[in-house]
Amino acid sequence: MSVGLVLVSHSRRLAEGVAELAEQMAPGVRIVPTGGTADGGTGTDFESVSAALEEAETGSGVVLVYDLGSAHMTAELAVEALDDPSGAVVADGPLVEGAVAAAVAAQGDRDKDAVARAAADAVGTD
Amino acid sequence: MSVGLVLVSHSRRLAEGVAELAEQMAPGVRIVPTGGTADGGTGTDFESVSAALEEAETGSGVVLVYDLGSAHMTAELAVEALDDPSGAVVADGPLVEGAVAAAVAAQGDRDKDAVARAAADAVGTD
Amino acid sequence: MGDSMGGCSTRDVIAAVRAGSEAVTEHRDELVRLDREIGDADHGENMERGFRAAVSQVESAPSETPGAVLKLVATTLISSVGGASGPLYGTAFLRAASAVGDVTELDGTAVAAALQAGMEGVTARGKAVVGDKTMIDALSPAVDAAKSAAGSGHGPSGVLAAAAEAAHTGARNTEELVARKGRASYLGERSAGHVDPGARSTALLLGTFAETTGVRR
Amino acid sequence: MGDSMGGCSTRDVIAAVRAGSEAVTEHRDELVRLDREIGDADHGENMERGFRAAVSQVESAPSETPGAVLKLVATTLISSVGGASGPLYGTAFLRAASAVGDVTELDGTAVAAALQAGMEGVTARGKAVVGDKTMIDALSPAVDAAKSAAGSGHGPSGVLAAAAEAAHTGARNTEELVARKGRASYLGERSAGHVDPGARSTALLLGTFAETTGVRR
Ligand SMILES: Nc1ncnc2c1ncn2[C@@H]1O[C@H](COP(=O)(O)OP(=O)(O)O)[C@@H](O)[C@H]1O
Ligand SMILES: Nc1ncnc2c1ncn2[C@@H]1O[C@H](COP(=O)(O)OP(=O)(O)O)[C@@H](O)[C@H]1O
Ligand SMILES: [Mg+2]
Ligand SMILES: [Mg+2]
Ligand SMILES: [Mg+2]
Ligand SMILES: [Mg+2]
Repeated sequence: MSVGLVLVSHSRRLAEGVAELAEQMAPGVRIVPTGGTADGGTGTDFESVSAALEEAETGSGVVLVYDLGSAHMTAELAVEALDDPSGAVVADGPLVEGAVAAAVAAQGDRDKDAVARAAADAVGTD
Repeated sequence: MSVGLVLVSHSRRLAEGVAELAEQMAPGVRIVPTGGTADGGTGTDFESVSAALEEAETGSGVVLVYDLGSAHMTAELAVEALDDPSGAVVADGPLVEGAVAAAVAAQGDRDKDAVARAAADAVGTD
Repeated sequence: MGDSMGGCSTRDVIAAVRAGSEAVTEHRDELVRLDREIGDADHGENMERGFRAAVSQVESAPSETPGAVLKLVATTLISSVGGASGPLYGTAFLRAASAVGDVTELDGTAVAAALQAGMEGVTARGKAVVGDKTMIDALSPAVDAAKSAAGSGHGPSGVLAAAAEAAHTGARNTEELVARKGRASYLGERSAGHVDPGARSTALLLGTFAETTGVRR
Repeated sequence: MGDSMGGCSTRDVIAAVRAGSEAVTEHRDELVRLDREIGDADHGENMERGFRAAVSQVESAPSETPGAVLKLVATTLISSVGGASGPLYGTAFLRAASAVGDVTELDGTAVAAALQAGMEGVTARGKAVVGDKTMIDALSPAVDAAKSAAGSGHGPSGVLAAAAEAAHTGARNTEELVARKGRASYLGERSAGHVDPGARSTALLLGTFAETTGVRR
């Protein structure tokens, strides 16, 4: 199966909206949105990101896209906590545009490094 | 008052989530999220964007941030339809990161061109 | 009707819009299928929704001139399509409306000028050039063919027939192109091998407009 | 207790964490106020939530070594803070735990080494350097002071006291800096004129740790 995608946002609604857009361009890709703290506030939640990593793992690896700096750090920590941290990669690149580009690349059966690169290169995509 | 912000997304949830994040960094700025078609589907709605432009206008001008290319075009059309199109500017830049940067710039009482530039320069902000 | 048998009236333009709406509805699934390959699978719905709304507007508010009909179609498409094709076709119809002005009948030259203005609107709005795999790849050859047909004395239906044929070829030729504008540009090289949905709908509309004008009572 | 009167036991570390939690709660509003100026106004809540959770974890699961306590604090902060300070302090405590290893008591040198490892963790995680207006601007001078105090024979409380004093100065000095990392970097020049919340909480925690260790029974 194609590479999975985890969206790491500070807001659950934001993450779900991004998943909605990305899924339309890549209906075959597993996209798991995460956002907000466990108590419903704004922030990131390490446990949800870890759970999302598991859910998005199809056997082909996972790419994580994040919104702000602290989401980046939470994403990295969740990857480091994996049994095999080499199975996931945190992509730089803007959340919305990067997620769409990554989803499309995953749909095109690119490997996880190419998917992460697609997210990073998504600045200025139409 | 500070420059207002209109978020033009394909998804209502996405736009609301972005507004949530941006408001936390800029509680004094008027931020109006729009997203989705009139019938609740994914897409952009010219009428909502036009209404949002009016709502976001505080007298200091409005900056619009968008997600994908078609949202860009809808944003432009809504600006062109204003009585005074020079009162609003569509900013390039990633939606989430750009909206946060623009909101912070508006909170800092920058004028609308500076706010738009902040959104455009938001790539790679922490 | 014969090719030089006269101009295109307000009623003719309304009939063309109505026929365009029917054609888009008929080809809805085809447009969805094309957009599923290199987009988000909604071009058929978008076009159907937009043109239905346009027909209902045009039928409810009596327009005096072809330009007024085109303008109403424009604003309705802008308000109802919801995808990139809304602002793009909307701007095209808006510019076409400006180009034809207040005349009550369009001759071949006016039709060609309207097409050219429409294309310039799409370019201004979407910044695509020929070869980017967009509706421009149907519209641009259509405008060239229309101008040349008008130049050699053809009336509206001849001009539109020439435009439609060129648009069909142009749309077909988008298959091999790599998209550089619109959602399909996200696919990069993988966008090749599929016809662009917007180019297809442009060819479809022009073909329908030509037919409607050609069989005018 | 006297400065060289012995090491820092598991119980001492637990007491320090508890005192840190109380201090953070006491200064909650101050941290929120600082974060409101140049961030999102949640640093006080984040720290209170994280350290409360850490205390409850540490009290419920008996740890055998100082390192085990630090590790439990680390994982709890990572899971419960919700903001940038979670991964940052979490990584700091994680690296500090690794640095102290399995010993049952920390001497001054071990405390200084733990602080240094913690700082390296924050740097690895957040990529900030001195002058970026972050907790690094409190932590980095604190580490230097701790190492020098340990080098001249001070025990844990002397080392922590030196670290705390340097951290306070460092935190105060963030006021004039322009942020280049974290949310405050969005403010650019406008971030100057405010103390960094994370630098302030670092100074607060180190001050509390020094006090707790200093008044040890
Ligand atoms: N920048 C552009 N310039 C010209 N045509 C474009 C541009 N962007 C998209 N298009 C056209 O729009 C079509 C897609 O329309 P549609 O599916 O209705 O919108 P969306 O892509 O927003 O879902 C494409 O097939 C292409 O022909
Ligand atoms: N990249 C970084 N490196 C070091 N410290 C950072 C970094 N980003 C943020 N910080 C610290 O974190 C503090 C903010 O923490 P907090 O408010 O809890 O998180 P958030 O900014 O996610 O709301 C800042 O004051 C700063 O000291
Ligand atoms: Mg589409
Ligand atoms: Mg669409
Ligand atoms: Mg904060
Ligand atoms: Mg926060």
